[in-house]
Amino acid sequence: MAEVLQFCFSGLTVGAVYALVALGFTIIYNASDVVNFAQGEFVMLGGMVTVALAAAGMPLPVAAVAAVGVAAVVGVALHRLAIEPARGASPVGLIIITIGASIFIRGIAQVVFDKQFHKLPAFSGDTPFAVLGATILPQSLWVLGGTAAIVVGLHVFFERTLIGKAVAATAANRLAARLAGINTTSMMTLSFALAGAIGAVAGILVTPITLTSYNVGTLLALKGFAAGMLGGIGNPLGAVLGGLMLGLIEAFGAGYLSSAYKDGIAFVVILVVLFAFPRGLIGKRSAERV
Amino acid sequence: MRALLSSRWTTLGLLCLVIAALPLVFPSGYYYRVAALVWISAIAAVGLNIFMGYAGQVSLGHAGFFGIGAYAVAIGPARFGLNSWLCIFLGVFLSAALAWLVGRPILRLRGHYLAIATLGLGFLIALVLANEARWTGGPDGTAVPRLTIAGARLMEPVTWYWISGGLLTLGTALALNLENSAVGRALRALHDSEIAAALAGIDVARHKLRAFVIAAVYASLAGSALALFDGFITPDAAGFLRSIELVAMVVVGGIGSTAGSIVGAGLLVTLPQILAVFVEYEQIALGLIIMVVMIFLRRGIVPSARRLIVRRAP
Amino acid sequence: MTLLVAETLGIHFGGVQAVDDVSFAVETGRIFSIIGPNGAGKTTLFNLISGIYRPNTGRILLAGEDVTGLPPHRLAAKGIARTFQNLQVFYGMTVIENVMVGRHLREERRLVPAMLGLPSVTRQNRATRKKAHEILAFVGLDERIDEPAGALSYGDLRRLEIGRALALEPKLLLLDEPAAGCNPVETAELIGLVRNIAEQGVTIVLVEHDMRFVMQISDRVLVLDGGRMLAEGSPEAVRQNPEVVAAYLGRHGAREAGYARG
Amino acid sequence: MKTPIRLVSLLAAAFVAVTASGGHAVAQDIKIGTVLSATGPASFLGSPEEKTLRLYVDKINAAGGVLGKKIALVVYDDGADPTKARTFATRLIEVDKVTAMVGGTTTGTSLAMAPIFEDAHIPFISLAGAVEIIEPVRKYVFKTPQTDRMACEKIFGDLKARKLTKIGMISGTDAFGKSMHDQCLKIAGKYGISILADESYGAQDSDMTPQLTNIKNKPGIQAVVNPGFGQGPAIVTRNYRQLGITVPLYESHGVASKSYIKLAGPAAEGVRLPADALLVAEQLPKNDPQRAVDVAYKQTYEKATGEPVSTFGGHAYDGLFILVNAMKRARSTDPAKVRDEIEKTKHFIGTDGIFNMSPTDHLGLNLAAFRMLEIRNGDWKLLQAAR
Repeated sequence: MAEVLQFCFSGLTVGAVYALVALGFTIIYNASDVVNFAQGEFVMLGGMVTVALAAAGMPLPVAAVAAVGVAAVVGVALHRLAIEPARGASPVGLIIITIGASIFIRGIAQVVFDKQFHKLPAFSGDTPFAVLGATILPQSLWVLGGTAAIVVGLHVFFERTLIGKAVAATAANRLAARLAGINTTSMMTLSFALAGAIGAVAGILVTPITLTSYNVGTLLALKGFAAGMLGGIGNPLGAVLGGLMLGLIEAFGAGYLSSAYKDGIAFVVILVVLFAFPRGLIGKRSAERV
Repeated sequence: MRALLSSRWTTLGLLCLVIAALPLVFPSGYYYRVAALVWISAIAAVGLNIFMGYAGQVSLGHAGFFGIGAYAVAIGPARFGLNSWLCIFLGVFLSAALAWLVGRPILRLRGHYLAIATLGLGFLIALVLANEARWTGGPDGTAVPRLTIAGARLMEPVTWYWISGGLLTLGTALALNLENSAVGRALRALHDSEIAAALAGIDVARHKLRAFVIAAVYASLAGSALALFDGFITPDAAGFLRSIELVAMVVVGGIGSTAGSIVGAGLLVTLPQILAVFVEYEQIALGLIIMVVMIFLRRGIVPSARRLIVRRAP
Repeated sequence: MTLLVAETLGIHFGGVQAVDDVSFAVETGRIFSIIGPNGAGKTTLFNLISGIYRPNTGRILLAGEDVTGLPPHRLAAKGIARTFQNLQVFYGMTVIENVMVGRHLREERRLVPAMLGLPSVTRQNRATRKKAHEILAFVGLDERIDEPAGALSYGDLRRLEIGRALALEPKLLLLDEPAAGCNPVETAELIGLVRNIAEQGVTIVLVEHDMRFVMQISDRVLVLDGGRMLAEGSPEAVRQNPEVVAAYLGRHGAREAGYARG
Repeated sequence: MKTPIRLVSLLAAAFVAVTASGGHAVAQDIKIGTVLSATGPASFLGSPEEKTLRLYVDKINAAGGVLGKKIALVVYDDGADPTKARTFATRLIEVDKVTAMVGGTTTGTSLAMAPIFEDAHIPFISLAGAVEIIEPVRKYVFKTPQTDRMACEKIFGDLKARKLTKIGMISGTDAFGKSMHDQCLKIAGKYGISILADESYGAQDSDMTPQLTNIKNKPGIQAVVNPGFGQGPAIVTRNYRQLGITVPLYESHGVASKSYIKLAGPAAEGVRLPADALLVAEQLPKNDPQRAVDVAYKQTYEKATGEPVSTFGGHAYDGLFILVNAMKRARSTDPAKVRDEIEKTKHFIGTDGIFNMSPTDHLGLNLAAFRMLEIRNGDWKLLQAAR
């Protein structure tokens, strides 16, 4: 029983990271129909900028806030300088642009920072809690709590604030939003900033556990994308569900089946799920209009 | 002018001309090698363009088939004593069979869901190649026995320049023929509207599957060619990054344009060679160039260029 | 002779019964119209007949054969062709290529000869092109055959879709709001075109909002409301059906119907 | 708007111009090539290698160069892609016309490049681990790092001395981890070691508790060995302590840089690993022949880069000086003569150990090159006894 619990802890911690990356995907996808393969770079920036600023003598909380700001600015720049000018390009063309952007950001990071691995101190110590024979690090609770806080925060933002509703409206129907007087371009830019900031928060939360370096982004983008599709793209709840499920599948796959093939097991599950639910677990089901 | 530019003979003629003329200016084997790598990548890209450009589908895992072709000529001769020529066809057969089997369920998915499913397929192939070290040599890779023809071992870049160039010409000719046939029209039709295509009598599922299998065969052949040319192969050949690179070739060159796929392959293979002088700034430059090309030449290089020429011509 | 029979067709999406217990029969060579207010289930009914949706209840017979639930491409092979309310043109192709796609079923579709570009394929391409050209001439688009389809006007695109459907040499042609978005001149031309097609022995079922169009052209009219049949009969009979006038045309429509009668 | 045409012609021109010139080396310079994985999954290794080579080539040139000539270093980044590595190798030989090559960060790229140098008769000193690079011996191919088989032997020797025979393994699935894992499996029997649990993890995984839980739950395991490099071993170490596993943990020479201790934190206490003397340069006895070399390299590297020294950079240091010494002895930059002298390298004291090459041994290190270290109080501690 202890091992089941241990696998759960592991899966949820890792899954929370995937969920945050998938959330970033979802926010940008909803606002602009772009699948942003540079999403992983925001996570990298969150970790690396914090590490670099802290190393330069800045207090850790200030460095963390600054890193979130940097990632948000990069998100805005991505939208304004790369996505917006390419409006009307094919969806695959836009994907290629975001991949170009991720190569570019990574290239800058390896020059500005370095190619070493770095860590941040855990927020509240490294002494694991023991729960029914399994153990969990305090930082894992921070990651899970942080993820929950972001999900709740996003919900409040989209449902309760005027600007959040404007973003949601842009996501739901761009033309109608524009007709209602919403500046949809600004809302898209805001979405990119938001996705950047969430990515950076994820990076700061997990760096004490997973460590970071200039090239952690690619794999995170891939896993986050997979998580988003598993849940059903465009649905924030699906992103979180997909992320947590992916983490759990990996943990249980590694624990019970084969650690060498755990990523493969995850993809097999995704394939099977998609065969049964071609739009993800809780994706939009719209009948085709002809 | 437009007729001339869009004629398949123009594309094919230009390609032959370039392949024939380049050796006149090549000072050393290095250039033959780079050009041969361009031709080999272009073969895979031209095939992928049939699936992505003609049929409008997406595959983020196509390097998986590239890997199958590469490992077929590595494992077959070394572990089973099979003839390398036979193994090329074995690779093609395996790739086609796998594409056919997996394609039927996968190709019901659309857009980004198809993207993640194909990505998963490619990922699984690369994972097996990396993990089954007994057969594949694992992540360190494995040596590939050279191809022999009448007792001579084919390994010089010049030799492979001509082999891959010839193969590309053939692959291009076949792709262009396909484009201008009932099957090609069916693929391009379902690209624009699956429902209208179906109501025109096109078996949409079957034609998507055909395009997928054809693209897998092209990739497998290209993979075999690369493995035999390099004499060495690692599972990275089947990896996600290689898949992305193939897609980028098709898209940057101009999705739907066979000539574009070749130009895209040329650009993405030679760029790292050119950018090598920037040393640590290489990645920055590469990312920037990809973005700039896609932002300013939205349709890709060849279609954009073609439009400009047509617009300027009287 | 009866070409198309629908028996107690019904389909629901979630809790919504989009089409409910609809039955009718269409005689060969006739023009049969389906009318009804927005959301009456007209396009859904079309989607059932053309195989895009599979009905939950009922049967569809084509020339006496049960074709219920067959996929669209199989129905196309049995002689059903259709156009679309919101155009489904192949914008990546030229005008003539769009029509050539319609010849798909009449063409050799094997892969290897196509890729090898065998002389037989070249010959076939030439034949298909010639036939497509004839069809384009028939629908009045033979001047711009090699332009990208996107260069055509809205009305021309509607003709292009009809041309593509005719290329199938169908027994049954389904036209989904062929006059939508067309100006009066285009509409008048369209009426002529549809009549011409019917005269060649092609049975036509159409959905249309334009009452004048429907009343002028139809042999019989089916009225749908809320997914159910309200009336079926000759244009004259339907026009005079008080239930139709009240429920479908409404007060405003009743006045218009009055004008049409007068 | 002539962009596309201009772009294509610009590319063509740039390609010819850039590739034909081969950098700004003067004709009289001695050209040494290097193809490294400075980006990509092995950049953790390639980066210190590149820095070391640049640093020491500058130093050599500042001190007057070799044979009265300056060294021109031609650097290419293969991103750990063997096809790219091969292309750059061809470029080094045919376009840049180098005298020799020191490079090849990964086993994959090294094996891909080896035949090219062999055919061109240009000496190639690889910086990658696997024994396949030099076995069977290729006339022109050498390497400086200890093999992963030696690392296994060193670890198993230490286990045997501690009478620990039942072990669990958790290996990275990257080339380094997988290759060492396979070597360890091969020789385990010889040392009477049985491997009861055999787990693995992806190179960029962020949590290995499931795998370690399985190892923990396997009864009878007396020690755990973790072949891998990069951030993986640091996470394994932390998860190891998190789960409260108490049997000894052995890391590999892949973690041989101070950053591992920094990343793993207190969890690294008591971990043992085989590594170069370089890591414990200052702790070496005064009479240890490697001490002077190691201390000098360590201080130079750390001062110049601000990063903790790693044995990976040390491999490059050794390769460069084996080559330079060979050129000096040959009094020539003729590749064939330089090759012969490399093969005759005797008593070369490098950071990796003392090299004695021969026609049948193109590495020239024995097990003495590995020291067994233990981490105590956040620093490496040289274990004298265990042998």
